[in-house]
Amino acid sequence: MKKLLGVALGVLSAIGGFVDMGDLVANAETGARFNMNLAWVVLVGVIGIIVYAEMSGRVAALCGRPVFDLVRERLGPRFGMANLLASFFINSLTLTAEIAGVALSLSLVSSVNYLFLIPVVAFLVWLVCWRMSFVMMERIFGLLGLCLLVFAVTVWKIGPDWNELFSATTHPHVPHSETVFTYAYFGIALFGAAMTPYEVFFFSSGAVEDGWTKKDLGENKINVLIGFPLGALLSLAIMACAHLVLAPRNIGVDQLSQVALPVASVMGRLALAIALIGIFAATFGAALETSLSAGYVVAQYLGWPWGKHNAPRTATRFHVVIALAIVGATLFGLTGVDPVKVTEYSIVLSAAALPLTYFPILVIANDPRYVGPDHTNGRFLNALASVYLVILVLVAIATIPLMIITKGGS
Amino acid sequence: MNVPATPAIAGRVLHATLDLLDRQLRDRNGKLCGNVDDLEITRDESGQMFVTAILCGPGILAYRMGRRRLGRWLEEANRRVHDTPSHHERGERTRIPIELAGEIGPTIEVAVDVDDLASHDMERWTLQHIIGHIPGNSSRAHQ
Amino acid sequence: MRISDLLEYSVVSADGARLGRISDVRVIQDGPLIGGIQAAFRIDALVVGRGGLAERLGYVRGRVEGPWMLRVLFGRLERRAQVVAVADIANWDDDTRTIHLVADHHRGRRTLET
Amino acid sequence: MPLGKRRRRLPAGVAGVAGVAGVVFVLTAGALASGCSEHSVGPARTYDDYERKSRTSAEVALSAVETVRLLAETSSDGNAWGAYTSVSISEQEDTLAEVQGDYASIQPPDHRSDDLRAELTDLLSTATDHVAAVRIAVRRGNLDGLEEIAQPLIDDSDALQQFLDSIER
Repeated sequence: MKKLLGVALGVLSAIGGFVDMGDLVANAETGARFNMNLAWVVLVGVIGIIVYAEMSGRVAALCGRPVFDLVRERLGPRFGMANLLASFFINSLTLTAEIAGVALSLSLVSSVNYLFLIPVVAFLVWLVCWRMSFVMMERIFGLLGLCLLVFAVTVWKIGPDWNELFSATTHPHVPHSETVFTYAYFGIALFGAAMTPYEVFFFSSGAVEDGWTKKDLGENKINVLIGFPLGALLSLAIMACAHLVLAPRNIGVDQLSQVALPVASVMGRLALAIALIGIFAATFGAALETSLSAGYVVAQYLGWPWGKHNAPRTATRFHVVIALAIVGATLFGLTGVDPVKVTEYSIVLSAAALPLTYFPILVIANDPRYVGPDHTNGRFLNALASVYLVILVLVAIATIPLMIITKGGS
Repeated sequence: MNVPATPAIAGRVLHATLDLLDRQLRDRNGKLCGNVDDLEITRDESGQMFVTAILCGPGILAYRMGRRRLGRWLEEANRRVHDTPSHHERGERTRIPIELAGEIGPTIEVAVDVDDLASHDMERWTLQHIIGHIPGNSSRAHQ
Repeated sequence: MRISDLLEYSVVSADGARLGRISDVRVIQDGPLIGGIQAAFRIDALVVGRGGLAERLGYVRGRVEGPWMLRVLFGRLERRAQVVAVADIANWDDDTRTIHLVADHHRGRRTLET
Repeated sequence: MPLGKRRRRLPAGVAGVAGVAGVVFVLTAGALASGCSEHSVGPARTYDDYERKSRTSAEVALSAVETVRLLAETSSDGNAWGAYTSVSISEQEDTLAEVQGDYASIQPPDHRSDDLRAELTDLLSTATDHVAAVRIAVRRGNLDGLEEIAQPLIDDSDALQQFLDSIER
């Protein structure tokens, strides 16, 4: 029973880890602009994160090494350092977006300007990183994140033509009002949101925090195989809501409040409240994950003691890096940059950096000295992972030119 | 007397950059205590070469990454600040004799104390000047 | 000397041909007993190649199993590296950071696989 | 030892990543700092260029107008509370004001553009007035009557749509 509970909670945290500010914004935005013509990207993305998160969790369980340790061991200290700087920068942008997302969701219930809420949210994020246990944190925000299911209920309540939804997903085309370039750019944004690198930094470090061993390999599989697809389902529901309610009215999404608007207009006040709780939990959970990830990547690159399973006084530099990342993100957020824009840039840049993170994971998951001869990747998994590695590299190459051609998707 | 956790297998073959460099180090109490930032190589008169020590610390990493002058300066500064007589007995604080290495795997266990290593200085400084002043620093979060 | 210094040395054969730069060293733990506990870590051979990612990943030396695509690509690149026995070193030139080999360094030819 | 003098050449991979990272950093920082957004505008040199910018501005305005309409409707049906409606409407009002300001600052390149400018400027300012009226009502707590007050926005929306159709032709 207790074991079952553990699995259920792991699944919840996987959902929480999948849906964040980036997914909320990217899915609603593309649903409103491209209808369901980019839904397939979410599916491609979720398979990718399943494949690579499983590997990172397995490696962490078998040899206790999380992702950023492997990055330095496989790529060397210089290349590893370049990777560290890029990852830290992108992670900080994501953290800014998540903190702003929490503040925005709170402003929608309090009418306080979100800029005033940013420092408060940042302090709370820091406090949770400082005090709350890892397990507790996963449970609370994973569970509350389930409130996002209200988006799926909304789609069901609208009662759309399911055949039409399905065929748009399987037979996508570029809408008349868009160009191939904007289509590709938003495709990359969705892909980046689905496979954001902090998800594996956090997932693999979390495996070490939770003290996973060989016995937990089953739990690892269940977590990624149930948790991430459920997360993808939520993403698609958000996209479908925007497609069904916002697109027919020519509404484009440029505010977080618009993401929840379909739920309110179709389902009413209570549903709106549930959606906002879900958005709050997803962004707050992601703010915690990105704050911790800032500490994880630096500490793991340099070999410092890290983790919430230690008291802060036995992982001091780790906690200082977390605090600095939060302060940096807060100051950046307070300059009044558009949170939705920051989110877009963070997921697109994530897409550009994907191979840096995922390549070392793939190599190590095949290295018997790390995972033992019985737990290296099977043929099928390797074939799939290789296909994804090619996709990741192509996406990374295409990202920056597309960003320039489309002027950031306009 | 420093005794490694597990006796090493005689005659085993390792590749220095593949199996040793950049690996995570754990001290005798299982604490994370830095990475293998560099290795010391000793050449004897007969031309034989041996890996004689694991080197670890901020100056060492800077040196390895091509910042030779900065690396040496950092090492020298660290030595001046910390090399008390008791440390003399152990040699430098950035050097772990290879015979103290126990298990060599994804993690390398070394029979030293994390507090005797230069890689831990900033950790202590941070504790004394920052983390130590924040309430709740010593409690492990409740499960 | 540190290994980061050693990795800057080029290796030149007796007839003046440049074999490449040292990218790894093979260590065999069969030296005299040190500290009364374990055998010394004797350096047996130098891996000489062009450097680069392939020689860091260790598809051949570390027997990394897959995936096929990477094993073929990086395995092939890694196999271009040569293994030179330490015993075949004739002399060291620290100014130009070059290691000169004896004339018949091919005699005890070693391979990357161990 | 001459070791310090000869700096090791960076492997190509590192230089590449560092270079790309640098470029990306500058691009992002620049884009975010300049407030580069979907409705950002630069100089227009030709009529086509001006027309394209007019279209983008009209699209963003249409989205804002429709969002406010939907919010008003939702609110009148009792499906949202005051804070949500009020904050969301203010956001759209800001967007509209921004579009209006940006559009006004583009220099029309020729006489044909003047007509376009006159038409859209007019539409934008009427829409802004109507949205402001909705915002004022919501701040006064008149949530139930919002749909009524948002009525004029239907015409604004139609007019913007027509404007878009006319240049889409």
